[in-house]
Amino acid sequence: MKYKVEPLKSWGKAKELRKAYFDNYVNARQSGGLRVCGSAWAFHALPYGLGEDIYWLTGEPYGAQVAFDKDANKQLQDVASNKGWAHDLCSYMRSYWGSIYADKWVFGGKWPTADFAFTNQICCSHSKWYQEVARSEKIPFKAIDVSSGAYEWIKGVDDPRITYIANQMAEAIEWMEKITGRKFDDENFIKHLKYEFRATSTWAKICELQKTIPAPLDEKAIFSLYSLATLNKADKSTAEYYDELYDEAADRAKRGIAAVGSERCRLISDTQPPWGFLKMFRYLEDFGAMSIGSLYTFGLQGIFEEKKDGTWGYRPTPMDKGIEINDRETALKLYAEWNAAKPEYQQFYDPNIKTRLMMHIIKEWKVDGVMLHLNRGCEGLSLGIMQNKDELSELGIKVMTYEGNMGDETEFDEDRVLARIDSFMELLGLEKIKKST
Amino acid sequence: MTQKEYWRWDEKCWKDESMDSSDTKIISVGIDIGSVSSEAVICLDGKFYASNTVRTGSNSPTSAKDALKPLLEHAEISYEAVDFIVGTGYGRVNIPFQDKAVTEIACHGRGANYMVGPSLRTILDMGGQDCKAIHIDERGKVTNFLMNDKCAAGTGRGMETIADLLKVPITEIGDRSFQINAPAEPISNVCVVFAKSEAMAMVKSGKTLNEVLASYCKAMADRVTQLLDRIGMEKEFFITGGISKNRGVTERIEENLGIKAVKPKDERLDAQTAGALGAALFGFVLASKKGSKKDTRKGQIL
Amino acid sequence: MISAGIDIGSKNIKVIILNGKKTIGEAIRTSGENQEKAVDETLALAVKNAKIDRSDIDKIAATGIGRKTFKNADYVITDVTAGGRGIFECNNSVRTGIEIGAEESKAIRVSQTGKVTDSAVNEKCAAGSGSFVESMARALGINVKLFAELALSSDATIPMNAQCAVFAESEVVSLIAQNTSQKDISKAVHDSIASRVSSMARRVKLEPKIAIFGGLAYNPGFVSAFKKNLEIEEIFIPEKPLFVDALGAALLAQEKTVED
Amino acid sequence: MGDGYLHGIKEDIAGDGLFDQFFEWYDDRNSYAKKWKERTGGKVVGSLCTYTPEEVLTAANCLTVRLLGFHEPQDVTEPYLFAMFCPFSRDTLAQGLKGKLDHLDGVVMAHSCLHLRQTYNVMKHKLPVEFAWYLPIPNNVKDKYAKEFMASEIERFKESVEEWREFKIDENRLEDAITLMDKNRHLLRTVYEYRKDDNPHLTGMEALAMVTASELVDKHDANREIEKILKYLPSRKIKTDSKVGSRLIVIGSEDDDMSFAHMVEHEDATVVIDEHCTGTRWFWKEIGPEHDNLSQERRIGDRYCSRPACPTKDYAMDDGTRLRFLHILKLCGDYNVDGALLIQQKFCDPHEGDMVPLKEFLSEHDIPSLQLEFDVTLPLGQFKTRVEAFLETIGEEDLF
Ligand SMILES: Nc1ncnc2c1ncn2[C@@H]1O[C@H](COP(=O)(O)OP(=O)(O)O)[C@@H](O)[C@H]1O
Ligand SMILES: Nc1ncnc2c1ncn2[C@@H]1O[C@H](COP(=O)(O)OP(=O)(O)O)[C@@H](O)[C@H]1O
Ligand code: SF4
Ligand code: SF4
Ligand code: SF4
Repeated sequence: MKYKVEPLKSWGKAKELRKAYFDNYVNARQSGGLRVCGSAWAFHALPYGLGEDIYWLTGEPYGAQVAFDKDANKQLQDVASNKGWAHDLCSYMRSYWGSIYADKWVFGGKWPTADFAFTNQICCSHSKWYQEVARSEKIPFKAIDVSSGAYEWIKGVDDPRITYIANQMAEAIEWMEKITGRKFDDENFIKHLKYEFRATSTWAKICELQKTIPAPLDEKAIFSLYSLATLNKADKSTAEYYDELYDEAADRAKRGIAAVGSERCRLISDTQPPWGFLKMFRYLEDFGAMSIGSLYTFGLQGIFEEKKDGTWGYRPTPMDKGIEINDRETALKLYAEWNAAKPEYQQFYDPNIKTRLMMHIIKEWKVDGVMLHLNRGCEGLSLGIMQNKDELSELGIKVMTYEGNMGDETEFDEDRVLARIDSFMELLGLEKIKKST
Repeated sequence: MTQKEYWRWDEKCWKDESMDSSDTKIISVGIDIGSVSSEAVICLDGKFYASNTVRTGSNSPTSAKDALKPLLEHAEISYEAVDFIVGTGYGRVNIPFQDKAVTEIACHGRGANYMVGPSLRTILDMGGQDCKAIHIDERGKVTNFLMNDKCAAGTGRGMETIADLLKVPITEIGDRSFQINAPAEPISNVCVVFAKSEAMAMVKSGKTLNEVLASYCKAMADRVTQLLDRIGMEKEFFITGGISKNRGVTERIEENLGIKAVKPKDERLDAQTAGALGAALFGFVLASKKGSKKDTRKGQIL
Repeated sequence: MISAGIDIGSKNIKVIILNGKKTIGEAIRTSGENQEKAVDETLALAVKNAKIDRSDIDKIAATGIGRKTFKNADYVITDVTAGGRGIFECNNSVRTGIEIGAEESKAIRVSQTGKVTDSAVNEKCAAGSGSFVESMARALGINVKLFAELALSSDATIPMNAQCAVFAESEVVSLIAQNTSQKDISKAVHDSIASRVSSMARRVKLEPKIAIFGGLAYNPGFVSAFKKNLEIEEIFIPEKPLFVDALGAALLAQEKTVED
Repeated sequence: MGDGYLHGIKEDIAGDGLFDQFFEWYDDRNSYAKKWKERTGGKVVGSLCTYTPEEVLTAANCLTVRLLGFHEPQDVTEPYLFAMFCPFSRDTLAQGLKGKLDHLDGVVMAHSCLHLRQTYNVMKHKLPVEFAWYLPIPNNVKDKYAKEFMASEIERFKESVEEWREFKIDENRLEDAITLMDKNRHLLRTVYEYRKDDNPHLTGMEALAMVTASELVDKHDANREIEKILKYLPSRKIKTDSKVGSRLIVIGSEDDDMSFAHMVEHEDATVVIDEHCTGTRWFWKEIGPEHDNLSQERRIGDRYCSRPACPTKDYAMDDGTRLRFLHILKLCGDYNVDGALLIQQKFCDPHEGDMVPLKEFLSEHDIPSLQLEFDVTLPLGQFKTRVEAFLETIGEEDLF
């Protein structure tokens, strides 16, 4: 082995936290708490105005959990098809609906219905998703429209595009009060908003540590770690966990501890991986190649900014900048603006922006090649991906594409993808490392 | 080339010897030009009398003639004596000597209703190039239907390709697919063409031919079951079309659904001819309503 | 150095034996049911043609879809890399190589130095490969070779709607029913497959010079339809289009040995 | 010599020639646009989606043309849009990539769905256009803040158009444009009123040609032509009364496929009303005169937010009702519809996302429906069987 490796100490805790999110959701009502469901991109902090006892179920990580269980995956996808839903719809969404129709919680037991659905919408599927959830579970539903343009087109916190989002949130507050009969407490909301700022900024900081050679984390691990923010980025435990993880990763970086001991070629991926086939990432390691992350895992929840010196890095939170947040209006504006900067939102508007962001990672994180997943399961994140491929190749970057689906294994052809990887490795001039000694 | 054609099935004329055409008021004919097979049925006063099945040739008019002419001879009925001809199947518009064209969906509905009785509600028609799930009412009128999509996986043609590939006569596939030791995993490739290579790979990896056949039948049954799942099952169901003769598929569908398909009341009736039968029955009704015997047919059978 | 390249395709197995850059033996055989045996036999045949002993071969590289089934290879190389290397050897001004085999088609972009820089393969649907032509010919009941040539004498443009290889067959049947001539049908089939292939190939940015190899390079109907589709006059076809991958593999076997 | 969008189908449909001009415009859309440019010195702007506020462009002396597909297999979009994007968005992009849209000076994406957005993104970078604008449109047009936001976006759009055209769009010009567009909407609506009659006076295909052509040509030209046909319509009959057969509504995503319309109406059936975007969704509802001191931008925005919404923009109200469905139900009643054809572009997520509840809704209200999935080209044979069988289920009592 080229580099020293050590297991990640905080790994076990991440697993526990992940399990706890799902368990707490199921048990929410035992203590009179509220179950809220919505997208991983939703404004998680907002419902906390209703109290501390808010338990989120976010659809995408749930869909990914289903994808890990091949039998359940097939069963639930089929149930959704039998209802008449088209096969090409977002596969997470189909698994989620399938779970409702089949009354099956993928971890065992019956499906836990939510008290209300609160999501945001940037992809065509977000609102359709929870509209159907609301129809089947007979619960109230609200979506916040966030597709008001790329961040660089927005002129500050007072741009009408930000006001629009903030206004909808203000409206959603009244709506939540009405449907739950609870009073909205700004202070509690702001407390959780700060957790969210902190968690999403720290996550970006953690990703920055991946610039180190050898990388302290690899993408396989990152998949599990970033998911905490997708589950609930406004929870105290997420913010605290990311602080702890940052310290550990920083320490590993300093001491030269690698995630993959044989690291000699650094790749990045793109979009959600085919969850049922994460072993393809392990396959890379046979060649000494590893994926250090992706714009997707970095920027789905991490908030970054393009710095004055032309580099790209974590965005300091409003608190870091000394901005006081004491009232609802300020909070909502900051909240809307912070989210508008989300890297994963930008690709919805222009593939050029995505290519530019990817180039930051490629250069500053010293990346040798890019694997683009033509993900049939998610039309949102595969938007513009072919253009990215073009633009990246034009810039002299080595790119491979492969077809698959994040949440429907029938659309993944393992042999063909491994063959694609083989020829990509040949292109990168890598051969399998013979397991000597 | 004298290569054996493994997809061949029996092409034969059949008639109900217990019936007599001499004092019939209305003789109606149904012709079903499918993508793979063409059938003709003669009804005497709305009763099934005789049928014939042939392979569909390169064009519809010829196929229609090939199906009907020998049948008329076999049944000893002259073409002029026929009161009404209804065409159906995908070649229905190109039958020159028909009085009316009706879709195969309606005809299979009506034909199945005749074969099974008024309690039948759900039909699965598995033919050469598509597969349909059909709901009917007590008269055999279609109330709802669903067709599979533009991919050939799960059709009779797909099965023929496999028969050819493995050199197993299509009529034996059903039986042989049960002569296995371990339960079959369905073939995973949906594409017929790629399923072929998967089947080859299975053979190469040491599976027996029967096991490969079982896998293919299972895959087809699974796909078809989905169609039924989607439209919903009402009461008993009946399978029509050529694949109804392939127990490798039909019994696996039954297994998937947990219920048995019903059989025709008269076991001599062939479910592959359900479409042509339905057409002939419609012909009977239309002829009775029309009253006069003179028809307006565009063509002659020659 | 003497090296052998073995290309284990879904339909055919091809072997080339090189002494340096000189081809001293070659052989082709259908894969059949017992692939392993077929590979051994093809190799033996090539060895015989080369008038050498099997033990004279220094290195063997396997490629093609069945490359992993051959246990005695010194190197296992994907058909993308082998194809790229092979076509570059045939003509070093080629920048895009398009290989259409029985069940797969792929496009390979090659740099000025002969390195593969990008590639694309067809989707999981058979409508863009050699077997498509074969089944169409079968539907018409004429042999593939004749079918392919027929296209050249037609200037009709009948769009084929069905993209599925199997349904296209029924479409052909109905074209026959409409008394469409065989040559027009052939043209329609080849136009449709050319369109499929070029759609796939465009993913790698088609840069001249473009080469076609693999089984379909023998199909003049396809080649002509493909040229027309891309609006190019000239397309390079190597002398032995079926052996390009095997050639590339044999060359890479030598080059890799030197590297090691 | 035309651009060929009709694929020669016109010979098949020759009637009294009343709608010929629309068919011609449909067929020769690109030549028309080029001539329009020469004639007026204006600019031509391609519009993706029906939410583009054409008023602004009209006031800026631009011809807005709806970008549509050609309905023929193509092989040029693969490098940009991979297989799971809807065939309509691919077919439309192919037009651009094949150089058929080189006369466009600008292209506007009024945000509806991701698929079309991707088409826009490619066009923006690959077509020789001077002007490209992504116009955010509220995702839920019934949201409390939608109209305000829409107005602010129209204002921003107007400013950018002004900057491009290098002149100010004054209030009078914009008001004229509003009046012109409204007149077109009003005229189309008037024609549609006739379709309620037992003999609907025009076929579905003619209506499709008329509306689509209105999306492609100068509204002055369109209006003149519609006024002309309105003189003849009251006494016009299509088919014989008995051949009108089943009265159908076509519901769904983008659909300007003439061969489909032709095939359906060839049977004993007539399309009498539609709910799609080369039909009512585009022209239903006028802006109307000034009122309540609202800004022009606000009035325009209000119209786009309150017209019948596309599934991308229509979500359940707090009580669960779907306004889109209620609107469809009303159309079915007003036009005395026997059955519904639900057409949907393959992979079209927004429409697929409405299909299941819509089918349930229709069946609760005893409206039989048939769902058909469109691809760039239609498997007409298969569709024919399905449509005929559907018609047999809603009619053909004769057979029993
Ligand atoms: N005796 C048989 N045993 C097994 N399979 C059969 C038999 N006869 C026909 N088939 C199957 O039925 C298919 C033809 O079905 P059919 O309903 O006649 O087609 P269509 O009406 O669409 O032409 C054939 O492709 C074959 O797979
Ligand atoms: N002489 C020929 N004329 C026309 N087509 C040919 C000829 N030889 C081979 N082909 C076509 O090439 C295909 C086989 O190509 P090949 O490259 O050997 O496939 P693979 O490498 O996948 O085994 C066949 O499907 C056939 O259509
Ligand atoms: S399609 Fe993708 S972006 Fe859209 S909801 Fe599904 S996972 Fe999210
Ligand atoms: S996957 Fe195969 S069977 Fe399906 S459409 Fe494609 S060629 Fe036909
Ligand atoms: S058909 Fe559907 S997916 Fe396609 S552009 Fe229209 S709304 Fe979008």
